[in-house]
Amino acid sequence: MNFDLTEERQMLQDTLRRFLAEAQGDVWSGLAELGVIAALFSEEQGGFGGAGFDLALVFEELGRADLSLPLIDAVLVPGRLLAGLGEDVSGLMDGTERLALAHTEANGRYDLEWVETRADGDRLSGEKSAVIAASTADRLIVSARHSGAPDDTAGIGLWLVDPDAPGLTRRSYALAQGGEAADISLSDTPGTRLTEEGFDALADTMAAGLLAQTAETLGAMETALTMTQDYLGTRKQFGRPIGSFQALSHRMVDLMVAQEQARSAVILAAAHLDHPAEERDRVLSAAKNILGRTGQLVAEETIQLHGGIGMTDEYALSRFAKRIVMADHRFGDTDHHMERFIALGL
Amino acid sequence: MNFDLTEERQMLQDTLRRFLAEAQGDVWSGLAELGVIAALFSEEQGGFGGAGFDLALVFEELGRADLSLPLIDAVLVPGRLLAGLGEDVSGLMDGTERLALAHTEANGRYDLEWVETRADGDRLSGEKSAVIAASTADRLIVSARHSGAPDDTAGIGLWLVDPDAPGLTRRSYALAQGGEAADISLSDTPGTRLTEEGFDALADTMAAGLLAQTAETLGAMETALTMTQDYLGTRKQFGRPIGSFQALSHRMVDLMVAQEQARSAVILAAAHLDHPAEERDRVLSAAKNILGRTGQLVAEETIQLHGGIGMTDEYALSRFAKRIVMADHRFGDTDHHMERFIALGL
Amino acid sequence: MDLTLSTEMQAFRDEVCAFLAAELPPELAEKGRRHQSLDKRDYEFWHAKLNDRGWLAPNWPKRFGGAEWDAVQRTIFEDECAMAHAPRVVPFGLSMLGPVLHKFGSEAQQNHWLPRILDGSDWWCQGYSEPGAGSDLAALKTAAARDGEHYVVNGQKTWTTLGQHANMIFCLVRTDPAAKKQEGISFLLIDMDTPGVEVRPITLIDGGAEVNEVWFTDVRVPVENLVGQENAGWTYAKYLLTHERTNIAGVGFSRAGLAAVKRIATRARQRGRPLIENPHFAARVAQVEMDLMAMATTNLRIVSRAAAGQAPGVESSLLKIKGTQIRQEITDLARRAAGPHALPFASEAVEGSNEPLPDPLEAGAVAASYFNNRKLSIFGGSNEIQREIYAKHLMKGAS
Amino acid sequence: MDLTLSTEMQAFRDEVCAFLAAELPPELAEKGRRHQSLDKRDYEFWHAKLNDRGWLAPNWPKRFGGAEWDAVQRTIFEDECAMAHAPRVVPFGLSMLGPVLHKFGSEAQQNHWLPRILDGSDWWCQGYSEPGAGSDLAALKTAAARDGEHYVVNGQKTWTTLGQHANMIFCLVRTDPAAKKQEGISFLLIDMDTPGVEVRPITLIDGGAEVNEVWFTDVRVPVENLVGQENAGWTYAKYLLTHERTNIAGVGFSRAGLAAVKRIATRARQRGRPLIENPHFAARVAQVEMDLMAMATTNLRIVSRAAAGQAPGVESSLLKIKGTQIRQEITDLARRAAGPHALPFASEAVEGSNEPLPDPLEAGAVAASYFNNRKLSIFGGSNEIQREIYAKHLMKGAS
Repeated sequence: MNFDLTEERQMLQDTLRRFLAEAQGDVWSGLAELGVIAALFSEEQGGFGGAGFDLALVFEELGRADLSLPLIDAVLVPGRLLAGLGEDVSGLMDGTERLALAHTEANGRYDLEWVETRADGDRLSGEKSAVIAASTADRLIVSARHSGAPDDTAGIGLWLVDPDAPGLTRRSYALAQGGEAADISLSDTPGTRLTEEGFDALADTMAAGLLAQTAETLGAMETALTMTQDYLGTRKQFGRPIGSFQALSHRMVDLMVAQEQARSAVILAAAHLDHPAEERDRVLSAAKNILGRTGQLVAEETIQLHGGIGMTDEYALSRFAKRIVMADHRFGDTDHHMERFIALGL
Repeated sequence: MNFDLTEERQMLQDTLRRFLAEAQGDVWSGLAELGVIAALFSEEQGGFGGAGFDLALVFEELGRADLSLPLIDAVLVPGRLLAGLGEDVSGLMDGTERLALAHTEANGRYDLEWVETRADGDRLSGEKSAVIAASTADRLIVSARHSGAPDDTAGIGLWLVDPDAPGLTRRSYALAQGGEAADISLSDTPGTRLTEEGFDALADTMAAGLLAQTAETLGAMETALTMTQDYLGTRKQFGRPIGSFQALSHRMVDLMVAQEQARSAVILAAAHLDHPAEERDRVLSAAKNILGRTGQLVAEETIQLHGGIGMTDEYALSRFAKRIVMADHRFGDTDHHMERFIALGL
Repeated sequence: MDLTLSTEMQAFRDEVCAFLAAELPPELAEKGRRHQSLDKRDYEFWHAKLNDRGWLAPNWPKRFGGAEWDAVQRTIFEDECAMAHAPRVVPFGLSMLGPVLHKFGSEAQQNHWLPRILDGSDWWCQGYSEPGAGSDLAALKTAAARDGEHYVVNGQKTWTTLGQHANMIFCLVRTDPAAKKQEGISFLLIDMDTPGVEVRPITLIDGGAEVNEVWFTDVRVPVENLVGQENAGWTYAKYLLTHERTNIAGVGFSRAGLAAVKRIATRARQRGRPLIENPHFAARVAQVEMDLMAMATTNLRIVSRAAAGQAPGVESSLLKIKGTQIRQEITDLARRAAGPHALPFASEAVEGSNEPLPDPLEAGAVAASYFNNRKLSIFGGSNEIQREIYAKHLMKGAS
Repeated sequence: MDLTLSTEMQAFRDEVCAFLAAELPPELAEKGRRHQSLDKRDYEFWHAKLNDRGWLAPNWPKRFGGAEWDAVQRTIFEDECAMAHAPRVVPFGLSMLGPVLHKFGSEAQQNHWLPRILDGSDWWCQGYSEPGAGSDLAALKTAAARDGEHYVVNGQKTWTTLGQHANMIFCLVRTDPAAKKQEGISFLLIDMDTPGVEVRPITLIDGGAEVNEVWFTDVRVPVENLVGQENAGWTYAKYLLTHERTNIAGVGFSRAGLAAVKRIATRARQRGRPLIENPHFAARVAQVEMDLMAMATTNLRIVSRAAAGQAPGVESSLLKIKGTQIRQEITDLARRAAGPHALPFASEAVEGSNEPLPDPLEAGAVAASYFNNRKLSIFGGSNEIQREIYAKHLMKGAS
């Protein structure tokens, strides 16, 4: 049992934290140069990491920083999906390419198996919604159903699709947590088939995405709490630092308790990423549920402890709070994962 | 719209509160003499009250007092059941008789329709559990099933049974909230049939019991909160009244919020007791759920705000806390009523 | 006790509903339902409609052109308007300044300012909060120095709601810098077109710009714009704050919000079934619905006491706490119900933008609304301040 | 990072499990599982078993007869014992007085008292709390006046756990009434058979009598029973309190409790189905199970840092808060799961009573256990005190 980072990971963390603290301009290629993207892939995939703890480390640091970078959606998720199917992802790793996975559908809520988009041979028709990083994607991976009912795990194939392919339209919009997404409409759009049965690969990929999302949320919570602790120590009212009022300071302690719960949940999730699916998913669901609950508490309470200033767009806390809360709308929310945790056996 | 008590009820409340503050010796016959028992029955039943607000008033006062009197189980529930079936209940009203309803069964949890005890003609066989006030009952009302599955509402009859009847055994034990109950075993025990189909009468009766229980719990919450407010104002630590610490005083305010929620829930329930069953049950379920949640909060927090002294049997708070919490185990608990509220339509 | 409305009040409610059905344009209600922000002309349109009916100033005495309703009527009116998603009546002139002028204004001030509030000539905003003060309102620093027949005002106010539309602002200013904290404060009416007044918008967490900073640099205000006595402004300020607390429970908003949650959760599908049938989601809805039932009754209890002439006391702090908790829970449920459809964000909350977002559930800007409503427990006396007020009341007389 | 146990620690755990399987009598475990209170001889029996194995004093140095385990081993041991429902090791001699004597006791005191703790000759109890002091421990009033070769002790201690079984008590007493609060306190060892010592049981909310008041009236204590220096007792007291905090997270208790909840909820029927299948009950169980998973990992993180030589710091306050919240939630769930079967009460919690209650779910005294466990957030440094300790740490250096 050992909770210390390996020397390599400690170095990566230090480098990344330093880089992000000063990051300006083209952050993306900077990250690629530092090897941060390669750290998300295993050696056989051409990277030099890819383990749960690599993902946790990278995304916790990204979460701590005041920037919105779709690394999960433009690289991690589509990249691991492709690499898992034996495709080359070197363009992602050197920062020259970006992808996006068009999977979620309007009626699917958070259920991975829900696919109504139809595949007729290699021609795809249907609607995908909230495809994050779609407008910057050089290529899209699209899921579609060639057989079965909308909630069957079998019958879901995966295709590579050119964003400019005939019949494809993208409608972009901004996201609360920063960045953008698009709704994508496909009408008899041609694609290159990656696999006939893609559900297991999707599940593995989404597990990595979920872990990354929890780590990023943890990082955002850390910054929100540090900002709040500083604010309580410096802001004065009624002649005293407001952190000297128990009505505020004791609630701050409860948030620190929540933060430790969240941190442990992410560590557990990272440790289980390469475990067999049922075991892995039980721990991942626990992590997502805990991050959902503690994250909402931290977001709401850090705003409240700040008062009005915490409500303003100018002050960074509001951006962290939005990222924390909106993370609950990705990779399954608090209730979705509670239900999956129960279904996997109490 | 008017939230004031009528003059008569105001008088009854004053009298009852004064009586209970000084109550000693034979409280029971004192209550009967004051007309408190008669206030639980309508004029056509021989009483002079019986409305929701009469019940709420009487049981709130009983709840405020530091005594444990099975008025709900020995009088209100069996009495209203009998009276509703056209039987004479004058013995109850003058305080000379006590009854008990043997209905709950081990596998029934909080579901009113669950009856496995069988009736063969007028001979009853089965097991009843947690029959409160059984050992003081002059007569028992027993529910038994002559037809149908255990969860059918049809097929449940009611019988009057002599506690000394052949084949009947009582096994008594103490209750956390004070008082006693018994498990009752029936083996071919003779009874006098009251009705062939008793479910609706049971449901009406249990509605009155539920209302009384919420009012009693509200009264107990009031006393627990008054004790705690006094304690916070007088107990000193670190050289100050502990109520001057926000870590305690702000939580006390949240308990006052809870108390107002509970009070309003009881008022609503009282106002709806004579409404049609669905409408009534929706409001009653809301009341029981709210009393369950606010009651648990108040019980746990008033103990916590007292510290060690709140844990002792000698100090009255512990008795109020036990009555508040254990009330959740009667007439359906917090979750049971949430489910019924949902089932009656969101 | 009798929880049913009297025949008169029932009739009054019917009258309000009929008015709303006839006069509230569906497009305007739809904006409210979707959490879109309103234009200045939306507010002005609705104010004029209400003024035509004599309902714009429910709490004003009849002699000043008010409806002089009692607390029960006002509650019925506010709840029905909220449930119909009518625009909110901008409260700064009507609920805040009005009562202060009624009680402390000179006859000249009453005759000049009050009709202009009703007919829409003036749009008032509030100059109470300052950046350094927060919940400690009396720590204000904006200074007004007497110079002949003028005060010269320097300083900064903040959280000035809808100040971008206003032409007038009432301000607390410090007229005696040597006096103790609550003393030396005066209540001034300032024309925002005076040179030296600058309004800067504050963008909030939801992207909307409903609040502002207002800066004063050597702003000359005629002395006749002083309300009441110099240095006695704290008394008027406190009087205003108690009057601000109408509709503090927000029952109508919560009812409207809960109806929206159910509508969204009925449209939202989970494995092909309406989300509202999911037991865990249903439990969340049920719990807040039950809490709202009880809180609405508490509100009626307090309101009916107020209608009977008893002044609402510290219990309004309890209502504020529970009322805002419930409203915030409801916006949280709306966000949850929308699921992945809550992700599209921002532009609907920003005025002037009219790029529609994808919204298959017709949920509206639920995430923006969730974030915006964090303000409910902060502004207007934070819930911590409410707890402190009530705690002091509870511990009164403690040794 | 590596969350799996090392091979050695895995072997150690197996050894502990084997020991428990071989040596813990099922009747004794069953008493624990049903929340029945233990007799004095139950504790003595189990202490002797552990002492035979050399495991009675895990935290003591080997030279004093301890096992000298590191924090990881101790955690494994405590969790396995808790999950097996073994009797708790009475901590007053072993975890509290022992470390104080190791560090501050004279050689004579070490040689005399330490072996007697291990072999069961002495049963120690704790004389810290006083009725007037509560969480403000240093406000203690019990006085010890020097009179030749004795101290004469007068005063009262309270919340003395299992004092009814003890023959020795260690006490904080005030030896200099003129000194400031934390100064003037000394640490005395008192034989409870001395004339003037009186033990009065306190019945708790669950009907059990695990705590006592201890009264001192002119009790003569030989000066050789003073530990360390006169008036320096507060230093030893604080040292003791940091050592008291072993197993503060109570992971093993929570795991055992959660297993019990599931067992009860599997037996309990609702409309003929096991309660555990009810989605609302399952949600309650799932939530606390997830919280426990995380908290257990936090515990391991802190423990493994302690095993690597880093002293556990203020984070033990976070563990105490979350650990007790989870334990209390679990006893609450057990009570809920039992439903109407939670009503029979009391006698099982009272020592000496052996009238069995009806218990068709084999749930045990769940209501009594629920009420008893309210103490977890009160005794041993209330959760408010833990929050205050951590808040002070957070605000350190605030201007």
